Amino acid sequence: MSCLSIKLPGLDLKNPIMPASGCFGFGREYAKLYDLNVLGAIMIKATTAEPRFGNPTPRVAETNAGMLNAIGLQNPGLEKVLSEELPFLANYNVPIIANVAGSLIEDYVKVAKEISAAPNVHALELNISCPNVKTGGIAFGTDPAVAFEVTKAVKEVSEVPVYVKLSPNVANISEIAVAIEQAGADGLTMINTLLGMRIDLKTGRPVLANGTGGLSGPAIKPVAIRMIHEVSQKVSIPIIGMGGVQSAEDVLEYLFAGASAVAVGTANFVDPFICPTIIEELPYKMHELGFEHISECIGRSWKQHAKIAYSRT
Amino acid sequence: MSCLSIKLPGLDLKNPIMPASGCFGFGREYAKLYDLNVLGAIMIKATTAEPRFGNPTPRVAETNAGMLNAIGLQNPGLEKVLSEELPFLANYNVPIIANVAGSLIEDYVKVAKEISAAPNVHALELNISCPNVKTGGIAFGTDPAVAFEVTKAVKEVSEVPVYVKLSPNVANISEIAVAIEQAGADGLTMINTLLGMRIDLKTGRPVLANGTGGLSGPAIKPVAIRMIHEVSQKVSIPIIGMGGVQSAEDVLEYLFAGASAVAVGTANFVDPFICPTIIEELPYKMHELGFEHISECIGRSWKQHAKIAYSRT
Amino acid sequence: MKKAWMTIISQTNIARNIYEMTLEGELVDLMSSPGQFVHIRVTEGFDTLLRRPISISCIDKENRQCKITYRAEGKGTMLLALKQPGEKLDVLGPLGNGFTVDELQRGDHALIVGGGIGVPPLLELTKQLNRRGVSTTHVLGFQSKEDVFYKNEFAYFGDTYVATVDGTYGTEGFVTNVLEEIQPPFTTLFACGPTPMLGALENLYPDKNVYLSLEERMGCGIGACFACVCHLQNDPEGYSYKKVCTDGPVFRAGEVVL
Amino acid sequence: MKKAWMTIISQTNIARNIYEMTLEGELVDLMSSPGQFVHIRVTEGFDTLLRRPISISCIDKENRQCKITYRAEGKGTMLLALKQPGEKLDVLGPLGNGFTVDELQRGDHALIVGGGIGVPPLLELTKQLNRRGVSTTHVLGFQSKEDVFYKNEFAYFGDTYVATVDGTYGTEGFVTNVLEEIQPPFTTLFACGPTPMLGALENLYPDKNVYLSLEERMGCGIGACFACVCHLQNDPEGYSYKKVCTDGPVFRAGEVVL
Ligand SMILES: Cc1cc2nc3c(=O)[nH]c(=O)nc-3n(C[C@H](O)[C@H](O)[C@H](O)COP(=O)(O)OP(=O)(O)OC[C@H]3O[C@@H](n4cnc5c(N)ncnc54)[C@H](O)[C@@H]3O)c2cc1C
Ligand SMILES: Cc1cc2nc3c(=O)[nH]c(=O)nc-3n(C[C@H](O)[C@H](O)[C@H](O)COP(=O)(O)OP(=O)(O)OC[C@H]3O[C@@H](n4cnc5c(N)ncnc54)[C@H](O)[C@@H]3O)c2cc1C
Ligand SMILES: Cc1cc2nc3c(=O)[nH]c(=O)nc-3n(C[C@H](O)[C@H](O)[C@H](O)COP(=O)(O)O)c2cc1C
Ligand SMILES: Cc1cc2nc3c(=O)[nH]c(=O)nc-3n(C[C@H](O)[C@H](O)[C@H](O)COP(=O)(O)O)c2cc1C
Ligand code: FES
Ligand code: FES
Repeated sequence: MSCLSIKLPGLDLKNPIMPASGCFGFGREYAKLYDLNVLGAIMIKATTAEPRFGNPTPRVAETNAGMLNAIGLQNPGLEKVLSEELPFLANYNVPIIANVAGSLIEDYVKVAKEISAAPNVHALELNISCPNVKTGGIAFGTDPAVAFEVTKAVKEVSEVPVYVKLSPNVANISEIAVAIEQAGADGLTMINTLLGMRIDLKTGRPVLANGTGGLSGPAIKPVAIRMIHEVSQKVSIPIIGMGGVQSAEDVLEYLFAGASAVAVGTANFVDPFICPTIIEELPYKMHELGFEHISECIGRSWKQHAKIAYSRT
Repeated sequence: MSCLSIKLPGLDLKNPIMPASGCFGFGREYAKLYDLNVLGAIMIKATTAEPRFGNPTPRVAETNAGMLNAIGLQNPGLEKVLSEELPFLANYNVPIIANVAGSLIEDYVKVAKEISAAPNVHALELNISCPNVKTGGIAFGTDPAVAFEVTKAVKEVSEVPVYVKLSPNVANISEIAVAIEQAGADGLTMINTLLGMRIDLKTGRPVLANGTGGLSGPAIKPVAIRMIHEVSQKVSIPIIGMGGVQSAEDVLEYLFAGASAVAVGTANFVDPFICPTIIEELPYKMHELGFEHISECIGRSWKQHAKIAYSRT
Repeated sequence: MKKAWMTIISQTNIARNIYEMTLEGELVDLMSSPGQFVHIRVTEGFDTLLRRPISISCIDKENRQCKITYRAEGKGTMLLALKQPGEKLDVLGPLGNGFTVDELQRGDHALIVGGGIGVPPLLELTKQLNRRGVSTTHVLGFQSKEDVFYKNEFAYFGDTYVATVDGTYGTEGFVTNVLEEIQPPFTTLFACGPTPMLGALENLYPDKNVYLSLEERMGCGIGACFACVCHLQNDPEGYSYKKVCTDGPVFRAGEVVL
Repeated sequence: MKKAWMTIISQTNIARNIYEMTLEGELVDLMSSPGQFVHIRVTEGFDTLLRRPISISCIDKENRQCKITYRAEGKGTMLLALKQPGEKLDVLGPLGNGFTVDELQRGDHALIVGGGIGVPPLLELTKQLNRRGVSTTHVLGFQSKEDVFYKNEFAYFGDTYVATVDGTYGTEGFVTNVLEEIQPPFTTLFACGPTPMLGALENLYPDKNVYLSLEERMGCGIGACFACVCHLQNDPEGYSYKKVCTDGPVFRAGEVVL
């Protein structure tokens, strides 16, 4: 057994590293750069019932150690994802986590039902936290009752385990997480982007055509770490962590915080080879700190009797 | 009249730049470095009824383009602030904004009443958003009803205008802002820090002794800008903006977003001369973009008929 | 396409805020089509997070060198301008589909129109066209005299006209003013520059073979993030799109909404 | 105290991950007390936001030069180690209250104990003490042979003993093992190093004149942010405090809680 392998509901991961939804398309572009089989899993781009063009451009902007995006869930729609994208990914021995989005609960249910039946979809990721669409999206992710309802409805129809993606734009993240766990979710993924804006001094207007966008990248890592640290102590379902991961060290920080696996988003744009690079470096970094298997790292920052594996000499 | 002067409730500012609370102590240290009279105002460190030692150390940590702090409102207490700190600041011709904190509404009322009577305190800043204290602090800032209540109670006793400092750790910032406006606040200051954490890989534990801390610095600027952009369109009281300001350009971005003045926090640690430097550069930058007075900049990003002063040629 | 370190061979300030940088490395082996671009990581840390897309302005396969020509304007390009010869640069490229030169034959005549920082990729283009025996007329537009660059380089390959907005050099006004004046004969038009210029050219020559190179803010540069999409013309439902990074940056006029 | 640019004159790797950097500039005019520190802005951008506090290890007023000696360990110090002679550094300093040498007279004997990266400020201290005619004994502790530095520099001023944890150099164990062995005579003890070492020394010599230099994470470095506070001993209410940056970093043993 590899020192990186880990089993989560529906997911038999050879390593805990996967590209985050929306930052890897449906894998085609990165497949030209490296063998996708090295990945623990792939979180594909949000899929909606109908095709979406998304928001007007500019859709991205750089910020201090981060970026804003307002893609607006552009995707080819459920039908094409089923007929074209998933079959392409079936060429690889990698579990697919399908990111499901919508404007109404019915949309989520429809997409979840159909996409969860695809042979290589091993889990769903319910995107109730997208800040870039007018209806649905984040609205579902900031009210515990609504989050409960949509999770429950999707659980009823899904043929695979359901992970729910949390929005960081809330006062009490645990409250939402607990509601989602109670609704029967199999896991959580966190965090989605923080809502942000940049204003162009020359035009006087927001840089993004959409006005606001989702803030991702290294800047948000401390926010994600503290939320995972908190939530992982409140729920007993596993968490896939994300937000600003750029290195094997970052991955370990997430595991220590309480994540069981880690997704890499923005960093794929900075370095398209980042996922394989991290996968390669992770065992070395882990051994350097005195761990033999990643499972020993999970939740280390708060586990009562966790021995300190490394002591600075 | 200077191109930088602006009048806000209780504050006759020669320029819109002031150090943010907690990042400038009570001015003594910076007074050794430059003439405090150049500042638009000074937001002094949070004052509580009783002296506080604050949290155990380490209390600060660096993050990607930001920092975490968990000072925990250390301060000498109301009595000493009144007898020692404010008299020292009375040597300068600079309006003081007194940051008021507490654990119970009664605490806020007590401190507000007494400190607002000090001759050189021109306004209060109610800190209902400190993430680093166990009770009070942020709890007041995330519930509109509680925010309303504490604001109202303080307004009743304060002899000077009251600004309320908003926490960004909420799903709906406008809701809180509107409640505070309805309670009679004279202005808003935003944003306080985001809640964050860093974990030390060597010890496996949070870097800060307190576990979590408040995230400040350039990393959070996009979050602050989008909140001010939103809130400034929902309320008619002025906003003093803050979060990651490091340059005259940043100040203009805040004004464009809808702030009427700007506070500088973390940047004082990076460069202790940052406030005077920005004050010096601001007129040049403003004129370069085609503005004659800072009041023309305020809310420019959303004002319907704002002419675009500069067009790229 | 590949990610590789390239060595900075030289860096020259050739006009107001305009820098020409020569890069050397194996990445050059993969470069061919004029109009392709590279995606540059200017700093390794957090000062610039996203890569910057910059067109290739000259390919020199023999010496494994290429040039990029850019305006130091924002944070990334200003930091790029501070780099010294000998330093290494993290470059992803070549990216995108450039201008198709194969369709033109010896004796054909091409019109090449560039505006401002859209001029650089056209230099490699005219070189390749002329190498095929295609003759070229060049019309370049800039703001002002201090902004003019590559005039002599283009003149080496064919007639070259310059317009400046303030009239301090060449014709006063825009490239379209020059075009009205000279009415050049051509079968194919290649253009790169500000969107209003491209729109004007599209309208001016509805019946010609026109290729336009577009700019859009990018995330990945490789087609994965959907940052750089544009709508198609004649697409009533509005769901179709092209990605500037991988389907472009060069499009046939009429294909995408500018 | 002042913020000024200092020029890097040299940078040398003197032990495993230990660098000695010579800086030149007018800031040196303000330096006097050994044990003071400078607050360095390692990068101008976002790669390191906070300044790094580093002790002054040598003051050379005549040449307006000083030295700092640091371990390249985290992000900031690793970037500092990459700096080249000729580059400029944004330095705030000198900060804090150093060791008081005035209290000692010609003929007095001082014991100087340093651990690891606490050793550097003690070098300037022993220089100043010896210049006053005070004789000194030095005990330096390191992890391992590769980590030992400044042994010869200290030996120039007085007896110098080294302990290494793994016993690969000098006495095996800690500085306290050496102290038990040699039982040096002294009136005043000066120490800088890891907190457990300082605690052990405080307990070992309750009746002596002991000065300890502390480390704490800092924000401002000038007393404004309350990041670096420590509790006072004998303070039942727990509201009293000292700031390491301005009240320290050197404290008399028994003053603050270690
Ligand atoms: C295919 C293509 C080819 C290009 N070729 C050239 C060239 O040869 N020479 C040249 O000078 N410029 C070229 N540009 C424009 C160049 O990419 C931008 O000027 C540059 O990215 C701005 O970066 P900055 O660091 O100066 O600005 P910043 O404001 O710091 O940039 C912030 C972010 O916005 C993006 N951005 C800002 N302006 C533009 C823009 N106009 N187009 C695309 N992204 C932008 C940046 O890439 C970065 O992600 C090209 C753009 C594209 C899309
Ligand atoms: C008064 C004083 C004098 C010092 N003198 C020296 C010296 O002469 N030589 C030397 O090598 N080191 C010295 N140190 C320790 C030195 O400041 C840290 O090793 C250094 O700041 C670590 O920065 P980094 O970039 O390597 O680590 P990072 O992990 O990148 O640092 C992140 C943040 O934590 C702070 N930090 C991390 N470790 C420490 C620490 N041990 N003490 C204080 N802050 C820390 C950093 O300053 C920075 O703000 C001194 C510390 C103090 C307080
Ligand atoms: C360009 C872009 C597009 C994204 N699209 C989606 C999406 O479709 N669905 C989703 O759940 N999250 C989406 N995200 C959020 C990421 O999956 C991830 O949660 C977030 O970016 C934080 O991780 P990072 O800092 O590593 O990027 C997107 C992020 C970016 C930058
Ligand atoms: C070390 C530190 C101490 C702070 N103390 C206080 C405080 O006492 N009261 C308060 O309202 N805000 C406090 N803040 C928050 C700042 O006033 C400011 O809102 C925040 O840091 C964002 O601005 P910045 O990014 O410019 O630092 C503190 C911030 C820091 C970094
Ligand atoms: S830049 Fe990512 S798809 Fe074009
Ligand atoms: S570091 Fe700010 S008070 Fe000491």
